[in-house]
Amino acid sequence: MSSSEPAVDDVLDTPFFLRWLIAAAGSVDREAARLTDLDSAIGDADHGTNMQRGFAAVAEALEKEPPGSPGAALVLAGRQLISKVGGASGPLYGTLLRRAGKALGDAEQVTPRQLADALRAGVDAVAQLGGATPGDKTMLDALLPAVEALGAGAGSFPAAAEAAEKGALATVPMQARKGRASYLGERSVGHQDPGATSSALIIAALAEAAR
Amino acid sequence: MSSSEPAVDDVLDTPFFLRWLIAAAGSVDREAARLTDLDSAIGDADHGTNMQRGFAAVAEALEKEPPGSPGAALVLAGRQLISKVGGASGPLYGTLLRRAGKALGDAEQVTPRQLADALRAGVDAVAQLGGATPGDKTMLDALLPAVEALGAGAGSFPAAAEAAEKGALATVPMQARKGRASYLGERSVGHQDPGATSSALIIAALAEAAR
Amino acid sequence: MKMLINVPETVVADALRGLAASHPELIVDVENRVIVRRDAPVEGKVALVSGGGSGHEPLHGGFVGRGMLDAACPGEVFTSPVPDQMVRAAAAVDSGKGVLFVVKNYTGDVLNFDMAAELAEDEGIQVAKVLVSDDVAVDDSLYTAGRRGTGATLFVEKIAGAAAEEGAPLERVESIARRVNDLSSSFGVALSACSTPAKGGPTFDLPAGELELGVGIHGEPGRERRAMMTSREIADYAVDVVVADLRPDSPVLLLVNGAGATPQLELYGFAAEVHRALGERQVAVARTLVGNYVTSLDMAGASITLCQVDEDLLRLWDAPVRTVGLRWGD
Amino acid sequence: MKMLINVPETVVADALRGLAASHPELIVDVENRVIVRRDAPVEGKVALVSGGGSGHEPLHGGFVGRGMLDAACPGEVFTSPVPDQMVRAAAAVDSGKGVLFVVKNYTGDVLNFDMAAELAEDEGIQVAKVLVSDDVAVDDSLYTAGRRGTGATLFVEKIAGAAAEEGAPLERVESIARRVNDLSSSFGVALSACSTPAKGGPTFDLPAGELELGVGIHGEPGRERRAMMTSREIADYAVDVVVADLRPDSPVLLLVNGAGATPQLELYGFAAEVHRALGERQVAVARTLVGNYVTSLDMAGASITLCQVDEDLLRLWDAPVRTVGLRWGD
Ligand SMILES: Nc1ncnc2c1ncn2[C@@H]1O[C@H](COP(=O)(O)OP(=O)(O)O)[C@@H](O)[C@H]1O
Ligand SMILES: Nc1ncnc2c1ncn2[C@@H]1O[C@H](COP(=O)(O)OP(=O)(O)O)[C@@H](O)[C@H]1O
Ligand SMILES: [Mg+2]
Ligand SMILES: [Mg+2]
Ligand SMILES: [Mg+2]
Ligand SMILES: [Mg+2]
Repeated sequence: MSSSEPAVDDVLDTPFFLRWLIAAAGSVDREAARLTDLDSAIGDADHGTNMQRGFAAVAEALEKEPPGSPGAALVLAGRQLISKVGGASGPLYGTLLRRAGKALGDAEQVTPRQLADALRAGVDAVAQLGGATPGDKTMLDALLPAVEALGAGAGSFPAAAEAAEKGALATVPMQARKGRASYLGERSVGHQDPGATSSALIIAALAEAAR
Repeated sequence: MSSSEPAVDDVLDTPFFLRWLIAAAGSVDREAARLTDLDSAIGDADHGTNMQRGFAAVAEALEKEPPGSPGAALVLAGRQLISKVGGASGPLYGTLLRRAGKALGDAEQVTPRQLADALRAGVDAVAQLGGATPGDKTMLDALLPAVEALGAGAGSFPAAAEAAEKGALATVPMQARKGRASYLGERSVGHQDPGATSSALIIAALAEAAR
Repeated sequence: MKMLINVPETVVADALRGLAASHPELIVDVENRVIVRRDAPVEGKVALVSGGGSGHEPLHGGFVGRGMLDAACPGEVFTSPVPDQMVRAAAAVDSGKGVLFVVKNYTGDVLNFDMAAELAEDEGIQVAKVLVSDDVAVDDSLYTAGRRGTGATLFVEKIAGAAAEEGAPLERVESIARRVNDLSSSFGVALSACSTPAKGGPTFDLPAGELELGVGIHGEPGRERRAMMTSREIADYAVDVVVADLRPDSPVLLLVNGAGATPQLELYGFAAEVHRALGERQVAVARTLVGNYVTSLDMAGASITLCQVDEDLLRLWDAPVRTVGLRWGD
Repeated sequence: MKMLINVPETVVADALRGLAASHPELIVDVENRVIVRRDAPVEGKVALVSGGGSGHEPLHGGFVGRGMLDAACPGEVFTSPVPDQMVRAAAAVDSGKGVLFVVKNYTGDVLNFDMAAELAEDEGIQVAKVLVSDDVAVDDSLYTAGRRGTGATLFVEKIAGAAAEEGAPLERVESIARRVNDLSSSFGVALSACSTPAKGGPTFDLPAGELELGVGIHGEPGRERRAMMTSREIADYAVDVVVADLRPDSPVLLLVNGAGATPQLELYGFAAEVHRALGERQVAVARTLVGNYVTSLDMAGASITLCQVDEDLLRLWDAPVRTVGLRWGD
């Protein structure tokens, strides 16, 4: 078993969570133009800058007030996203991380299974807040398969990343039913959802952090 | 001597003046886009539409209230230009024709020499109203040589047309010192003056009317 | 795409500095991005707070002042503001009589204002919300995020603001705001796409000879594209759609709104055609407002908004207003 | 170039129809192209009449009303109006106290207003004229038509209009108007050319990465072209030029004027830089106005105008004004 495929009983400590969030910030920053271009096709051309601004704030906050536990790291990151992003993605991603962080409590180390469960709780909160269901062409279409893969695969990050990536690609033929892209009706078909794309980046960063 | 080169003692009647003004209206209409393009380079891109609008009104007025004498035709045309054109060219061309018309009085027929003298008076009035002198890159640079040729050539319209055309071309290397083009300073050099160009059209219409 | 800016990152902060320097009658917190009327909180008055993405100026910051908003929260360009701004604004203007959040119906705005309402209530501020959703170009069905909030925002902010200024309690201010929204419909067209500073170019491609019918105020693509139409044809199309939706049986307020880059000369010509089209459909116009009020950066185009009014709403519309963007009465 | 119009030939008439339909407080004579305030002639008051080419809206028609102009005469796009319009306007607003013509210094405007003045005087109307010539981009020498009239027109019309409203006699209204012009300087830049309906496209070529410094309000080319500059750099350049010309030693009125297609968001950011630049040069700003007031159709760009004021001029500036385009006081 390679180090990027943690076993159920591997433990994930606070530095792992910091590595994850920093890796997510890095890939969001690198891919910002692509996210904005995707949003330009079916939205308002700001998803890249939104994510960039939000995760830059996350990275800065983690540096400034280093969190003492995995849960605290996610709650802090979530709060930053809510305070700095705006738009639809700010509250949604903020809620995802905050809720997941709260689910982890203040344990100093967590298992991949606990992380999978916490992310599941976070994704459920996103679904409740935004009212979207799978197939609506939103970030959920990448997040849900990812947390399912994570749960089923006993915490396999590459499997989760692959599921998220596939989920994001699968939004291409969908017609949007939530968010700004829904205004386009059928004209939203044929474009990949920007939020699902950024979700895939964030999930992929898990595997990066584990390496 | 061809019919387009009237002798000093040829007489010009009211129909001749109507033909002249209608011919001028026609060529101004045909060349409107060129005049506007010239004005676009060193002015505000309206000289063509200004002249078009003005001479259309002239043609309409001549039709509606047919004038009883050459002088009345020119006065009517001048009044129309003043009332319909606006801009710099409206008052200037309006004054040219009005003053020339007044100089002709209410004679039913005039000689080419009388026409030359009347136009000379009109051009002097233009110079006084606009304060321009030869070489300032204005309509005067076409009008003055034209009336001089007309006077010297004993009323030769083709000679006048040629002089006006040469005068218009000679504005190309000049730096504008009057009107809107003067704001450009040296940048006005290298462009033909729109007003001098329309003047050449109007003078050329004399020969057309004489044919 | 050339813009009169320094760098894209500081566009909103720069504009707020300019607002602060130019309008001493406003309190502009540049760092926290909140614009507040100088005499807030106004004793005994319900406060109105709105906000949304930047790029729609004078909406919302230009509508802060007596008779309209008490505070506005500008987000990044075309991005809803964050809850922190809204909570800060609510705290600054609440006189104890409660705060109405005026929220344009976009997922981002709705989610952020919802979170802000919860947080503000935690701080003991009574909060009501009204969603503005007037854009008939969008199907209002289960399969969309619902109608977008566009031009009617101005009507809601002006009329509810006047009610608040008169001393109406929160419930009534809220119900008037909701009523104005229910009685309003809008439709917009784009002749060109807008360019956001971050993207540095047009946010969508609009071929040279075409226009976008039903465009959103963030450049969201509309119902359809057509070969360019005349002002008269566009007016007929837009008036048909809006009147079919609203079916007004009393006089209307009419907003003929410029998208940002359409010259006022053209906008008034379009207003003439809209008046004609309304007259032909037996719709009486009580008041008309023509100008760039709910803009989309440098988009060329226009929208119309109708709001059916009774005497009460008309009186509130006519009531004095003293803001940067809208000003009348004494 | 797409425009929200019917045909180029009717653009001005269409806009006047729209103005008439939208603003019952104005008398709009569409056929004769004269816009008059409804209560004219105002007993015992000197009347102000202005006009010029269309395409600069809200100038001048948007400035007709109490405290500003009594009448305006719109010409064709970028073409001065004709004397008939001015004479008709003067006759409609003269109360016997005389009429002041406010004329922007362009050959066409000057010649047509001169003719109108003669004709109006023939009809027994006392006429005075003031030429507005504030654009420092143009050399004021024997070799030009003199400085162009741009943003200061608004200051002249507002301040002289307030003096007339106070009951000042023609001589004083004229001398105040002249004083305001003498105390004003402007400078403008274009980021894009404007397109006139008749031409159907840009009236000049401005390469993608360049801006035009010192552009005129009809798109007249300016002093020079440069590679695109930041808002900060443009503000420094423009403020330097204007301050060097005016050398103000008392507070100024500041107009930060949009050329038509520059978003308000950008314009306020530019206003911030202008305020900074003025502060750095020890120029105090008494009042600021930011917006599209003296426009050039769909040109992107901006201009600044300073007017040095004393207490008297500032009082007249602050006096109530009630027009479509400018409105404050009671
Ligand atoms: N109701 C919703 N539920 C889940 N995700 C949503 C919802 N609405 C929008 N999204 C996601 O948000 C993304 C857009 O984010 P962003 O562009 O930052 O915000 P905005 O749409 O406000 O400009 C969409 O691509 C979509 O994935
Ligand atoms: N002071 C002047 N004297 C003589 N001709 C002038 C003067 N000013 C301008 N013109 C002429 O008028 C022409 C421009 O006319 P037009 O474009 O119709 O008016 P405007 O300049 O007002 O737009 C110039 O090309 C020039 O020939
Ligand atoms: Mg977006
Ligand atoms: Mg011209
Ligand atoms: Mg957005
Ligand atoms: Mg002109």
